[in-house]
Amino acid sequence: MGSLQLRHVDAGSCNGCEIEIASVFGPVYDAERFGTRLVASPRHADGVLVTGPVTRNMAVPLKKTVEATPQPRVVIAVGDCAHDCGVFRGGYGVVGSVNDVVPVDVSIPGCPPHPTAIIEALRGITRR
Amino acid sequence: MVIAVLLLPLAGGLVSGVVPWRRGIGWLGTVIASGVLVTGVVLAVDVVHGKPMSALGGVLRADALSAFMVIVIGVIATLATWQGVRYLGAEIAADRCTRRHAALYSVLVQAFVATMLLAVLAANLGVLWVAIEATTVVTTFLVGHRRTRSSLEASWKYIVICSVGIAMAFLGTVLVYLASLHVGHGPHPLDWTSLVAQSHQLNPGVMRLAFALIVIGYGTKVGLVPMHSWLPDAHSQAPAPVSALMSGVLLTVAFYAILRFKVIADGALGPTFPRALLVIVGLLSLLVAASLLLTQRDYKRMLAYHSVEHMGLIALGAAAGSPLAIAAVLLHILGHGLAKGVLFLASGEILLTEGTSEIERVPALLSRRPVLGGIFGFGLFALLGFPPFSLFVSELNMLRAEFQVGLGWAAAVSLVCMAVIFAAVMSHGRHLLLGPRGTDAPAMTPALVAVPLIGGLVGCAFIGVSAWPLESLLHAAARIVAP
Amino acid sequence: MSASTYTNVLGLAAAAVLLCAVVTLWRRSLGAIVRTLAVQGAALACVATVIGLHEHDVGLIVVGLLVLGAKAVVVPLLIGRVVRHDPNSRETDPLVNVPASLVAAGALTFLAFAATRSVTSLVPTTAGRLIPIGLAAMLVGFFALVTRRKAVSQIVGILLVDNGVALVAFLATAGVPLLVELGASLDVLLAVIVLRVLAIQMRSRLGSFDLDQLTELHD
Amino acid sequence: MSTISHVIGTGISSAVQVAVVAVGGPVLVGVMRKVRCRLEGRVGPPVLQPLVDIRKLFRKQRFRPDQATWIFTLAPVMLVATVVVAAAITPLVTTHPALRASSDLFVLVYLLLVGSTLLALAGLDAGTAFGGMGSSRAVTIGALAEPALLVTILALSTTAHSSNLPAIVSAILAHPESVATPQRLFALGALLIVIVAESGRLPVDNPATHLELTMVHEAMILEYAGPDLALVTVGEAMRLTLLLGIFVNLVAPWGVATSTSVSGVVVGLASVVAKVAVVGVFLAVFEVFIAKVRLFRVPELLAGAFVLALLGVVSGLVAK
Amino acid sequence: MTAGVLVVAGALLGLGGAIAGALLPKGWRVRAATALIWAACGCEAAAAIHVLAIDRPIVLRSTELLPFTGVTLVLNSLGAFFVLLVVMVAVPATLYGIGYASHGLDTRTAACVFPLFVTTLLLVPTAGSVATFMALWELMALTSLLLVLVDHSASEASRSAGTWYAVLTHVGAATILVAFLILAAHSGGQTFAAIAVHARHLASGVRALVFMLALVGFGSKAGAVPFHVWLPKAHPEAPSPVSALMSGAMVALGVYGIVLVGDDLLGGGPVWWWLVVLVLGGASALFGSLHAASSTDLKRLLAYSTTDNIGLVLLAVGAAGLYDATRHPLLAALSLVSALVLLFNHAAFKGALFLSAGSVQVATGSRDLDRLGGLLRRMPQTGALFLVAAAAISALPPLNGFIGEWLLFQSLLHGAVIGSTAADIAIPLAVAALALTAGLTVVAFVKAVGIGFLGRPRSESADEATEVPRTMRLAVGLLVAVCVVLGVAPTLIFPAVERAVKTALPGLGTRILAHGVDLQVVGLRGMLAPAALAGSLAGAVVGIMVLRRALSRQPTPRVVEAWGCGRQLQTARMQYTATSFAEPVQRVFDDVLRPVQDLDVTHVAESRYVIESVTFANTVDDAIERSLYTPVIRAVRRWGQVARRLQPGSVHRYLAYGLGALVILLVAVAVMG
Repeated sequence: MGSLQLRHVDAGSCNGCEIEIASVFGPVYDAERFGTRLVASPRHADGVLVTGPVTRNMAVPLKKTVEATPQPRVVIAVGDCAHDCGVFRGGYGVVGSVNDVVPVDVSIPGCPPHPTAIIEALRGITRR
Repeated sequence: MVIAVLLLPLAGGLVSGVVPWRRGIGWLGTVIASGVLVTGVVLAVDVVHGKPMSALGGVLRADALSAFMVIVIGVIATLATWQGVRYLGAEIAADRCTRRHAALYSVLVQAFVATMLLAVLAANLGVLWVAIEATTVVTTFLVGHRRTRSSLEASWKYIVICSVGIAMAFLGTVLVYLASLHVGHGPHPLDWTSLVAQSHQLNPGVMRLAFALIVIGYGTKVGLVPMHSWLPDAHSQAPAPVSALMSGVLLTVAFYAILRFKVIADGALGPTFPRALLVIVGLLSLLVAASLLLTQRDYKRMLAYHSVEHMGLIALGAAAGSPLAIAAVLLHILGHGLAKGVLFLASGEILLTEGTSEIERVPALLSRRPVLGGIFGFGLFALLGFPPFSLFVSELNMLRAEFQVGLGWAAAVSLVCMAVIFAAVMSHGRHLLLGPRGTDAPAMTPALVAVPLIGGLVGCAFIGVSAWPLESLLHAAARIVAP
Repeated sequence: MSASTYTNVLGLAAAAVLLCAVVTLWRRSLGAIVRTLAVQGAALACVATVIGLHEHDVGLIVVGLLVLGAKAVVVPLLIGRVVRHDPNSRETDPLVNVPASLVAAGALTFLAFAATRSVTSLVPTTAGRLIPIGLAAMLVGFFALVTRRKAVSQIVGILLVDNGVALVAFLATAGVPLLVELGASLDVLLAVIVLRVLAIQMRSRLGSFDLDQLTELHD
Repeated sequence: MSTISHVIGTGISSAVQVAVVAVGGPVLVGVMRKVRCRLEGRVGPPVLQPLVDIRKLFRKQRFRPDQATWIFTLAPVMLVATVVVAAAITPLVTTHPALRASSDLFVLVYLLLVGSTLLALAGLDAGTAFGGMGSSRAVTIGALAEPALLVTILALSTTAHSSNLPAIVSAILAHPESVATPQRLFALGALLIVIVAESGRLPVDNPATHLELTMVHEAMILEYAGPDLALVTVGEAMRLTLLLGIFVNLVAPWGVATSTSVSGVVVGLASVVAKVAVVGVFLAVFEVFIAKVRLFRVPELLAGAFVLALLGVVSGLVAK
Repeated sequence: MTAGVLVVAGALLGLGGAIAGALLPKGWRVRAATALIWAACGCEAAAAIHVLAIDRPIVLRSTELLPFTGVTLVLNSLGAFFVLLVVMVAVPATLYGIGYASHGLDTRTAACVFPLFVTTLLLVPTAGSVATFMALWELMALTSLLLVLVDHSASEASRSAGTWYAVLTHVGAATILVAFLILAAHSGGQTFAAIAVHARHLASGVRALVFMLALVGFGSKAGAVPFHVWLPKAHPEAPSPVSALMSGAMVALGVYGIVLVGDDLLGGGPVWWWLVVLVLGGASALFGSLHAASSTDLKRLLAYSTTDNIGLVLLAVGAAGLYDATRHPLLAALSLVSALVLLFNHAAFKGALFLSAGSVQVATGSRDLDRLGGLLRRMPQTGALFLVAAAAISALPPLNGFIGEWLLFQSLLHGAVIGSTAADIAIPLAVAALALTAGLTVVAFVKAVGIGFLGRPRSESADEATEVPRTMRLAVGLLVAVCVVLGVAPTLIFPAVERAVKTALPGLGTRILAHGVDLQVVGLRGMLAPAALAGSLAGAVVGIMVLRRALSRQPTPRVVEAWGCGRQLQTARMQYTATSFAEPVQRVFDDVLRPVQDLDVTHVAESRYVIESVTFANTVDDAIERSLYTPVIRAVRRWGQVARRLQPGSVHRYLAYGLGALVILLVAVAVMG
């Protein structure tokens, strides 16, 4: 049995990934049955779910959020933007990809990634 | 002995009248006053258990009550004359007063003391009246001693109102005399002892009228409502030592007269009528004092109204009339004299150093003049009836006696008035005494000024804790008034 | 002196005392008021002397003469001197106007009669019956004190009160003991002197005898 | 001899009670979550998921915010400790737990108050914005629940003339006819509302919320991580279970052992687990159909509970 | 007779302390006075213990002191209990005073008055006659007033507080005096012994009047609603050792007075008296706790919480009277026991709280909670002691506050079934009041501890606070130790409490509580094993800590920055303030608290859509003061203004008064004939 509590950080996303994440935890895909849950505080979390390219405003908060997450922890970059800034690459407000700011453990490609892809990745982490 | 008591201030007056005023002469007054105190004590020791002493062919007579009053006069006079030296010195230094005036002042003060002594030592009620009227005449000049417009106003009101009042008292005395004539008077007409002896036979109708006139008449000098109105003006304008003497003893000497008449009236009328009358004036006094203290803006007037209150309390105590009540009344007379004397003397010192008697303009005394402020504060506490000061004991026992004789309702009303007065005095005292010091360093009060004041307060506290030297005298005196 | 003469003279003199008191309420000129006072003093002296004669009381006769000297001569003179400083001074506007004052005087006289019933019943003599007049005179004097604005009028008012009381004393008890009488007279005399001094001071300081100016000391 | 065996017996029963509450608590939470998910049309996490979460949390890092003090560290321990003591002395399985003397409803209420008070202090300890908010709301709700709670206790204890829980339970067992008196029904209704409020369930508080501004209990524990968080989670779950356990034994005490015999304890254990499960499922079903009320409508709810409790007392008086 | 010597010696030593304080030089006076006060406390405590041990009163008389009446001292078991209570607060408070002295207590006046105050506190319960009682009572008022005014030159609040206190306490004393004098007038003597003999046979109306007057008078000293208004003014302004004594001991003497008059002198009364007491108690408890929950000034909060605790005590006293009136002596005794235990406990923790509040004030210069914070890290011992005392006052087990409330609850619980209509209505409401009060007290003290001592410092002075001198901590520690010991082993004081209760409610033959480690109410089904409870709680805590250490991989936590939702800067201003903490309570109870809120928005000149600044002020002043006292004060002032017209300065007017009086008198005489 696995247990994975996640704190979601929107580092500058277009909200496409957010919609997919929402459906991941909705009745249809129901990731909770695999022991995954979104939580309110990074202190409660085992992983940080990051979406979007990291904008200037969100770089420090993102770092702080990851630091606030107790070890052992994972950082999951959701979507292309998180992976390599996607269409926002080079934008004036963009610092870089998530990996440029915090070390990423799992990357989920897609723009936006399909809920099943996200669930698959999460199950990969919990090995369930 | 009795004559010696009287002669002392007369001699003192003579000396200070002949020799131009000097500081040493000023101290003579204090010596004389303390002499009066000492002779009063000696007198008291003599009469407390023995028979009354007579002198001058029965014109003068000293019993325990008289001796007690002599002591009261002596004590307050000592304090007042002590402070008088400083007052006159300051007035002369400020060029408000010549040495001749100072000498006049000394003469008048001695005469004032002498007339009060005569009043309490008189065996004859007529002489008593003469003496009290004489105090009016003497003190009018003393009230006006500053010779300002307002002191003139005060003296005018004082003498006019008191003359009228005292005339009513005279009428009352005449009526008592009339009543006694019809019983057949003895060798000494208007002699108090014989009047008391025959009081049961006196015509009640006449005595009722007479006692009513006596209460209003002497009540004027006591400062009882409705004839109290001179009191705040005179007390606030008179020089502090004179205010102290007037408020501390003159009022109670006049009350002493009422007490003497009350014995006769009780005999003739039974206790109901005198009691009702005294309760009415007592409560009215308390009510008026409470109402007028609320928005008082002048600390000397505040003290004056406070005297009205205490006279009201004393009247209520006398109305109760039991031996306990009278003993408490007498202790109250002494305690009030001491506390009020000290406060007036302290207020004189405040006026001297601050130049105004408005409460608003004399803030934070306790911070700026710690000793003087402390004396004033503790004096106020004494007057408000806090232990260990004797006013606590006397008020407690007066109230107790009132409850015992069924005057509990009046005592309760008086307590309400006292509570209002307490609140008023507290808030005035707060402005006067408390607050930030400001930039100046705290000013010291000369030891010569502070010593008698502190002494007075300590004395007041002492007799409140233990009145053993006085207690037998008080009881003896109370038995005279309430057999 | 025959009984009826005694009664008549005594009655007349006593009535004169009261009448004079009422007249002071009536008159406006201060000079006239002082003169009325002198007349009243004389009437009072008359009462004392008449009673003295009737009772064969030498002391009382002496007292009567003293009263004559003091109250009919010396005191009016003393006050008169004050008035002379300011001859135009008149009691122009008393607090209660003259007609009302007179009515009040009448009422006070009735009150005096009512209140002294017990006294008159105790002294059923000729003199005794007249006691209410003394009280009435005193009350009228008191009324004058309350309603008259001038310092001199108030001095006179005090003396009216005093004369009223003295009248009662003479009528009721044929005078108080001599010592008391002397002391009392001396006191009154001194009081008048003091009042006079004060009145003169007042005039020199305030420019008039007007008592309305004396309202600086109040709450 | 008998005293020693009695002491051992009570000790063992208490240990059983603590164990069942400690293990059963998270399971109950899992069950309730499962029921909710099923009714919402989802599969939901496994029933034992909370236990898994807790095991995982113990393996994680411990944090202490730089401004926080020893209170932050103590609070979770105290929370669990008070529930453990409460569970040990309450007649869940048997009416003869250890420390039966102190097994007083009043004691229990205040014992649980110790834990929640410390947790409220811990919320303020880190010096963050939301911790204080949560503490403020939690203590306010606690204060408002208190009158209903104590009057309920009053209503429940009048029949037994005691607030001692074993005494109350025994009294009901001895007088089965008094089970369904109006007095008890009103009081138990009030008690249920108070239990919901005290354990932070809907409609007073939503334990699953992510929005800090709507949080009550969650806001206080935002700073806890790892083992401390595990303790808080366990403590909360135990608390809910304990309260429901008391509730069911007050409603229908049948099955509870009146001795410390092994068979009695086993039966008692089974019955209390079953009863709590039923009530838990009932609560979960109920929660599906309601939403969280606004914070300032919570007082209305608690006032309602208070009135119910008072009605209980009054109807008790009427019946007398 | 030796015990009598002890009482006198105690009084003399106290006086000696005052004299030493007045005469010795600055470096010496506080220490010398304190030493003498301790000696006095020792003597009085010894006398009290002696009395409790032999259960016979000490009687002392002196006719030399106090003219006309003499002094009568009677130390019975009830008084002895209160003497012990005073000693328990006085010793730590004076010890604390040594370290605190430089904050206004080392002036000649203060050093003289403080020992006097303590002495009067010690002696009031020994007063055996009306005169003695009133003298000591008024001396106590005077000395405490002077101590409240110590800071008068710096603080307007202190001056205002002094006036309020003086006036209310005087009114209270006057009503007490009337009550006593009515009794004394009817019993021919003024000793309590004489009064107690006669007071039972008075007319019921008189008895009721006496009781109500005494209730008002003593209630005002005890700080019961609606006479409490001086408390939140005077207690914060007094120096902390004085606040501790006033709040812990002096207020308790108000309750002593109610018990003295109601039970000892009048011998109990009808049900409705005690319902009045119950209502007063419930109102005080609720009003006090509500204001405590919404206060932002630490000492004001403590003062209101005193009103709240006294309310609970009055609930117990009222219940005791109620049971006594309905002839349930055992329940009555139990209620009175709970009252005394509550009082004793209150003295301990409130003393500790006021003293530590004083330490906070010394260390930071402020007692405004919104300017404090983070003090537990900076003043670890003071903070921990405050925390324990706060837990005690919140009635958390295993501390003493819990024991008191448990006893009260037990007495109410058993009272609910006695079948008296009055009790039927009163008891559930009393329980509700007790419960809500307990809950609000938790709110108040979570706020006090959480805002004042935890989190980030809200001001520079709080940031720079350092621990106070050792004597001050030791003093607080003593009181906190009492809280802990009496929480774990409350039976320690029960012999004394029982003797005291039996003095107040004579005729109770049986024991009230079984002594031993556990508490057992004799004849009723209520028990508690506080020591075992405390032990098992401690065991559980240790066990779980060990378990946590064993289970987790990392034994000590890593210190990190607090999680601030990713914000870059965490400041103290982001924390909840005392005001915001209290906001939910305030909003729920706004009908009672009636907060005044001021929102002031300033717009920039260019546009009304752009805000330059927003000022928000939320003040909760005392609704009772506003609606009960302010109108009275205003009316009295207006009356004073009107009355000034009596003295317009016109001599004619003055003479007219005389003429009018004379005419009235003459008319009266004429009518009488």
